[in-house]
Amino acid sequence: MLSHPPLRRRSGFQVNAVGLAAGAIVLFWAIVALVGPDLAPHPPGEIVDFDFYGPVSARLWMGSDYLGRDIFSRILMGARYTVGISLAAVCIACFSGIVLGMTAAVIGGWFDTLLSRFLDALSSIPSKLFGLVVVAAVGSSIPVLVLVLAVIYTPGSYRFARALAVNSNTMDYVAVARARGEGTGYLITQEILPNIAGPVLADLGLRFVFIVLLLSGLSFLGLGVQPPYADWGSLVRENLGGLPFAAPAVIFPCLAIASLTISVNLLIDNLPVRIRDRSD
Amino acid sequence: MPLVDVRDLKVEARTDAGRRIEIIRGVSFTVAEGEITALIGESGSGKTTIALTLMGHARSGCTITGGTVELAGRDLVAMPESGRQQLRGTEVAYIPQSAAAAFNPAQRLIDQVVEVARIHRLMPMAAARAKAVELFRALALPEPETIGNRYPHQVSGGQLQRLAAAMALIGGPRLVIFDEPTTALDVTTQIEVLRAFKTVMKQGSMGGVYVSHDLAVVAQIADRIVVLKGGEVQEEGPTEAILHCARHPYTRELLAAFEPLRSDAPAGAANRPPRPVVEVKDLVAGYGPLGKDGLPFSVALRKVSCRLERGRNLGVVGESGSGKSTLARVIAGLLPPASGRVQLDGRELAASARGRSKDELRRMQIVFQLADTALNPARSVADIVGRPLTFYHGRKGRAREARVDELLDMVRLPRALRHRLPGELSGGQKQRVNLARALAAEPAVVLCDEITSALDSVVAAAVIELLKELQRELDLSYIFISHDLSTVQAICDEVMVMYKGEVVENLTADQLPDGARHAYSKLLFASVPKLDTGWLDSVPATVA
Amino acid sequence: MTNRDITNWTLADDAMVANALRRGATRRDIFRLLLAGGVGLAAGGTILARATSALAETPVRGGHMRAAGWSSSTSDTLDPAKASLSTDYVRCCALYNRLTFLDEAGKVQMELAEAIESDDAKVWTVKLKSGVTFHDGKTLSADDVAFSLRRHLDKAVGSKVNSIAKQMVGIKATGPLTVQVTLQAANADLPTILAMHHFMIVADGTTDFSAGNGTGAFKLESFEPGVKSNMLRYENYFKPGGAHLDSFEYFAIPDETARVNALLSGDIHLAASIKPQSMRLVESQSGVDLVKSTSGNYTDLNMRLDMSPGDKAGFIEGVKCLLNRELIKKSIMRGLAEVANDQPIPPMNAYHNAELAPRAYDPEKARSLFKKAGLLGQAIPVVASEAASASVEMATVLQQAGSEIGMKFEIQREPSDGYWSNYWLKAPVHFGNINPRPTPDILFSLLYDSTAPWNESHYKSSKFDSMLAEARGELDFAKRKAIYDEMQVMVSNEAGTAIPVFLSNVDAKTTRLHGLKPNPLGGQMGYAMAEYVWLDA
Amino acid sequence: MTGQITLLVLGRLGVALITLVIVSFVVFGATEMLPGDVAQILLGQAATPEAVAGLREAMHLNEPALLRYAHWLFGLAQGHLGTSYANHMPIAGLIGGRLMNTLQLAAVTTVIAVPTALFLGITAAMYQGTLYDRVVTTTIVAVISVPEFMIATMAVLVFAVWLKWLPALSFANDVASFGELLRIFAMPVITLCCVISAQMIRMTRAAVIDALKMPYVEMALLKGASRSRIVLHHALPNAIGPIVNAMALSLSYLLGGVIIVETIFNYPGIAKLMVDAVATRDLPLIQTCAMIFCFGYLTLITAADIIAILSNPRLRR
Repeated sequence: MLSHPPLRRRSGFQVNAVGLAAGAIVLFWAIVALVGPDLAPHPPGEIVDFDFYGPVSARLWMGSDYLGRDIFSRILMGARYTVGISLAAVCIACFSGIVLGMTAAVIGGWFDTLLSRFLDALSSIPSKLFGLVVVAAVGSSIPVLVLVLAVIYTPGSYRFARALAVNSNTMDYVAVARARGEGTGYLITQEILPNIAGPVLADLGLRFVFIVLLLSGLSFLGLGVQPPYADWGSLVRENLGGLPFAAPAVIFPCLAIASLTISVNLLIDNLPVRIRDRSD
Repeated sequence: MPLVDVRDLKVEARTDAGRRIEIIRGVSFTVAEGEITALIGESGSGKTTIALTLMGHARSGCTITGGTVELAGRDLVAMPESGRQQLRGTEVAYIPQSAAAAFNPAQRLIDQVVEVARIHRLMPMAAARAKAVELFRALALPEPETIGNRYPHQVSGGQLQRLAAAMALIGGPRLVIFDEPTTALDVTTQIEVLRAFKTVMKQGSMGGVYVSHDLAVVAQIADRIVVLKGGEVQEEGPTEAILHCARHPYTRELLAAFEPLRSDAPAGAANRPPRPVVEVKDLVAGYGPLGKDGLPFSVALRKVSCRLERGRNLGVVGESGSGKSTLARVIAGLLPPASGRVQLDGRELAASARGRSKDELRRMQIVFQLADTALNPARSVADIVGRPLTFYHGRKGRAREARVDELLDMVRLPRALRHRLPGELSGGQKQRVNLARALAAEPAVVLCDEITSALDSVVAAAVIELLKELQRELDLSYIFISHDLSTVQAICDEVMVMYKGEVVENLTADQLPDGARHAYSKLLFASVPKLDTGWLDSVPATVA
Repeated sequence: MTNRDITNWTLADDAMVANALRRGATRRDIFRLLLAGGVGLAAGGTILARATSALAETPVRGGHMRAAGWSSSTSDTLDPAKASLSTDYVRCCALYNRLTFLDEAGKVQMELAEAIESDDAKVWTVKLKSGVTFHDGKTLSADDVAFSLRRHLDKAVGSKVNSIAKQMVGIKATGPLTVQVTLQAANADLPTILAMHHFMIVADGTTDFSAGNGTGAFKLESFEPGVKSNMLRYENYFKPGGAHLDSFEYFAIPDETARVNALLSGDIHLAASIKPQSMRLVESQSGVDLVKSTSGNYTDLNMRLDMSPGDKAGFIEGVKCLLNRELIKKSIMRGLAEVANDQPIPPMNAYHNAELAPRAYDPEKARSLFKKAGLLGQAIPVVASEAASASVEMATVLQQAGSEIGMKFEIQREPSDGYWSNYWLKAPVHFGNINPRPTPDILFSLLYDSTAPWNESHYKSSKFDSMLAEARGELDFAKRKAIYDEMQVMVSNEAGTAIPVFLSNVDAKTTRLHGLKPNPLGGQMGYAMAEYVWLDA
Repeated sequence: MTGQITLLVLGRLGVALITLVIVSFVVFGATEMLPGDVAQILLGQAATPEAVAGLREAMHLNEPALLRYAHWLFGLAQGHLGTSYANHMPIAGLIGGRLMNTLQLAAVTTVIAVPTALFLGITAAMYQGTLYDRVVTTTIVAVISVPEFMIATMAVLVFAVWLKWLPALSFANDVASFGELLRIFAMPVITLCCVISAQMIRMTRAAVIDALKMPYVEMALLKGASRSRIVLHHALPNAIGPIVNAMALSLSYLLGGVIIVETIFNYPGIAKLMVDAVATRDLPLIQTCAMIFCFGYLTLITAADIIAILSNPRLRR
């Protein structure tokens, strides 16, 4: 026991290379999202090239799109929307899903049943219809877009979180807390959440990918990002015609998406771990 | 040539910081054909690790870094994994500590028992089943013909443990490894299981390695004893020799833990008029929906009444399923009873914890049997112990930190542990944290549910001592629930014997162990193993 | 007439082509070269014809054609009155006939009608061809025609041309093969109007159109709305020879890339209306080529004169100056367009006013105009949608140009779903898209007359209205043209409608498919291709 | 035990009915909220006020909304799905063929995707932490982060346009032989597999890894069981619960979510039908589609629960 390593070691963190690299990429995109617009060599709407699906060149680092606009600038601009909106949406979706899921698990009974059925119903309403209705009802703006995405993905993360919470709800330490007289809020946040965080995060990573892609689908319903700006998914979509020529206009947005989504997931799988020596 | 020859075995474990620590530091011993050798030591002494190396297996994170483990002349360390696979189940077999966990819940028992034969193509399945049934019979299992068709959750713990033995013996191994096979059992069951083991081992004249922390149990079955501590052999010798003329101080310590310590009446308890702190009247409780008769689907308590006086301790004994843990849960308000009532200091308590006042909740704390599940694996020791301080006494920041340190001192834990997670503590340490959390509330009554049964005798003894001291200092009263009678004897003033949800007898400490009148109590007390090699055979079979 | 397809084409260019050929350029090189200059294949063909000598092609009988349009849904219908999508037009043209139709030169030709005559342009007599039979064997009679025309007046039918048909106040069969149509006011264009796709002739009393029983060159075999239709040649077709194809399968592939790929993979023989950006791909492949037709289709930017900012003097003129038409033509349409001058009558129409020059791109002028209007720096929402083709791209061009002179145009992209009912004609500044209409009269009375149902910019001018009525009754071409010329000038300067370019339509087809000629009513030979085209054996 | 299952199924059926009614009402409300009605949409650009009014009159759209909903619900109760507003065809006829198409596609995809996912998930779990595991887990994220329409179009370009192996269009209705069926389904199925397997693989892997931590797995090892036997006989049976649940969720996507695939391969399925219905505000059609999606979803979830129960003796009684 007393042969224990000094505090410094105990409170240290261990990060593996993969996690580090992934984190770096995510950070990179986050920064781009913030300062991108200032770095962009051209305005996103400006037609700078009379050719279309132009090749990579000294002037156009990532070629030109179907109108002859600078892809590089458009990706820089798009980062703000793709990263920002997706992150916001996935966080809201998972937050609400997890909170509801845990509450349902802890309270149980009719509350649980009712909530579960309701969310089942919600998740079986087609997202296009849902999107259209929202646009019609409250008009289209970025916050609305974020909320729609969040609502679409909440039921999934609810089911997931609830299943996990139900298990850890049966543990003795929850019983102890109950015997102590703790309220539902404490049970959820302090006793259950820490023990389901891991899987929940992994789930979040995957949802993030789906949301990034759904984003472009919804912006075609006129929901959210407005031209001349475009999220990366929409960039891929609008330049799909360049695929046969392997045009940079379609390759680079794909790479952008992949690099972001993959590194987000790798980061989650390789989160820094607290170092705690066991020598007993 | 000995059956097993372990020479200078070294095993290293690597910590998550990548630091390597040697947990087995050059252990050597031998087991002769047909001989049973016991590995004795507290948890963390490395006895299980050694046992597993005899199967050429090291748990993840551990690696055999030196020495040889020869089984009938073949070195398990050197040979390839495929070779070890050949030996496992056929040459050397394993009986786990918790058969309940070691059986696959999704498969029928018989399939798991005969699996060894299937894997190694030892015999046609029909033959294997026949042999399994024989073993069931030999191990005195009920309905040997059909019991195999059940699923693990459909048989009792004791039966599972014997089925595990059958599972080990089916391949006709030359060496059987028992890893604390009876620790999880009630004394009454333990005695049956031990007897079963002993007979089959003698019949098959197989060699065995018996891992345990319980000298008394080992005394019944082992020919030789190896005493381990901190991954090193302390002392080795024939059982008799170890029991009666132990040389090594640690061995003496182990033996000492068995001297029944008389419970001295707590200070001041005498001169105060007896006043009930907790009083329980005609509790009826159980699980599942209430039926028409107002009784729950499965009844665990039938009209149970008892009272606990201030500054005194009430012991509740009985085998698993006797309803003693349910009693604790009902008193704590975790399980609202179907009828009956619970009083604290004469005031009636609400049925469920939600309905009780913060102060009532504070004055009565519960400490659970399994510290591993009772401590939130994701919170640090400081958080766990500190929470009641904040919750009941509104202590925060420095004040709270200071108090946590005091409590850690109180339960004899190094303050450095405050930052650890429960997963990183030994069983004894966990149980102390568990206790510290209860004390943090500054309660009047502590419900101790089997708090020592998962602990080594030495550690358990220490915890009991601690409880007594705390009682003197803090004027506590304990309700002490256990199937381990020696500990109950050690601390309680009155003992209540429960059987099938009913109180069969109330005894005072001085009537123990021989004052028992009721048949079941008799059996119970008779089943407590004695530090005497002949004890098991002396106990009349009728008891078991 | 096809020569009209060629914009800014000079003899110098002819010489250039000749040189190119001398240098041994292949047919494809020349086309690419021509297309670069904004000249479609059809037109290009005529040039080549001038430079080389085209082979005369003789139709082959037989074969099964699979062709794909771009839009289709469960609301697909075989009821000509309800036809709304190009897919419907193509099917109706194959199944039914009109009284008249427009040839590739935009001239009126008789189809079911023997002749359509009137002395005052108010009371018209329609003489029908004899011996025309419906697919179910019934012979065509005046009653069928009367029924077919009257339907459009019945609200319950939901006819698309109700507003145009309204002028036919009297429709009666005066003989077995003669119908008399009396108009509200004189209109010399009736023959042309009757060439519109909705005026297909159906059998008297038909209410269920799922059988597609018409007089057309094909008869229906199967039809699933939103999926596909299959047709077989109708052997007793009244035109000599009838259709060349044995059978004709038609469906839609809404995804443009998928449509082109289907053609390239040989799954279909014709992919209607491909994006300019796809031309490069099609040209790079062998065995496929393009047919371009410049019809009167255009996407316009409407600024309502009755709402801010359209009501501020100078704003509209400013926007018209700020629209970089050349850029739109070059970059968005890849040359597949003709710069327009903010009036709806296309260059290939006989009444087009060639003197009226398109506005030049002049940001500075625009800037000063906006300044005068006091709108400079104000955020102005511009509603665009996929529903109005290329409108989103045009919007971005405008937005960019604006941002360079300190004018904030905020693009508001709306879903195509419900665009026409919710934004078109409603939003203060929005895009619209107008399909080709055969006559100036239809265009003006639908879009600019003070009482016009789709008066996009809410343009009101009594002078204009009276001129429209006058021209309608005028039978002399020269006089008429003079009036229309002036009206075009008025619209171009006064109305709140900016028409940057006329969009050309490009159909991609296998080289095995022949006889597909451009037509002023739109792509796929004004949707009537089925009975004219043939496949190589 | 079977009694328990039937009880569960009955209970779920009841709940499903309630859920369906909720959904139908929500969908109805939603559709009502959408701007423009059938009449306007059908007339499109030609929607002059009086024309619209006339058509509304003719189509009885002037009845109050709730009344129309009641009519529809009443009809449904008697098994009449009603007729489409857009083209006056019976809904049953419109849906029948397309539902079959969708189910066909879904079935084929399931047959391919599920075993693949299981295989990859299990092997990844078996060799957890190895290069193989890393490659698999990273690749699936990479694959799903490529937009669906991109994968589909890429497939068409390669297999249909360049190699000319497969048809670019999948018409379910002119399938001649089994080989034909394969050729037609190949590309849509590949695309869909890419989309839905990711979740299944991840969940399978996670579940098996959890099961591998159990003591009975170590016990099996100490019985001398081979790695594959340990995983297949001991870990997997105890991981089935979570796995089938993930599967059910992923597969439910195959009903309504396949719109992109249907569009690009011009495959007449029910998702496209739904989109059309929404576009034309074809209420009865929208309702029926929504019902089908919802019912499919609930069926999958229930099936998953039943399998989970059957796989776990402790839950059976």
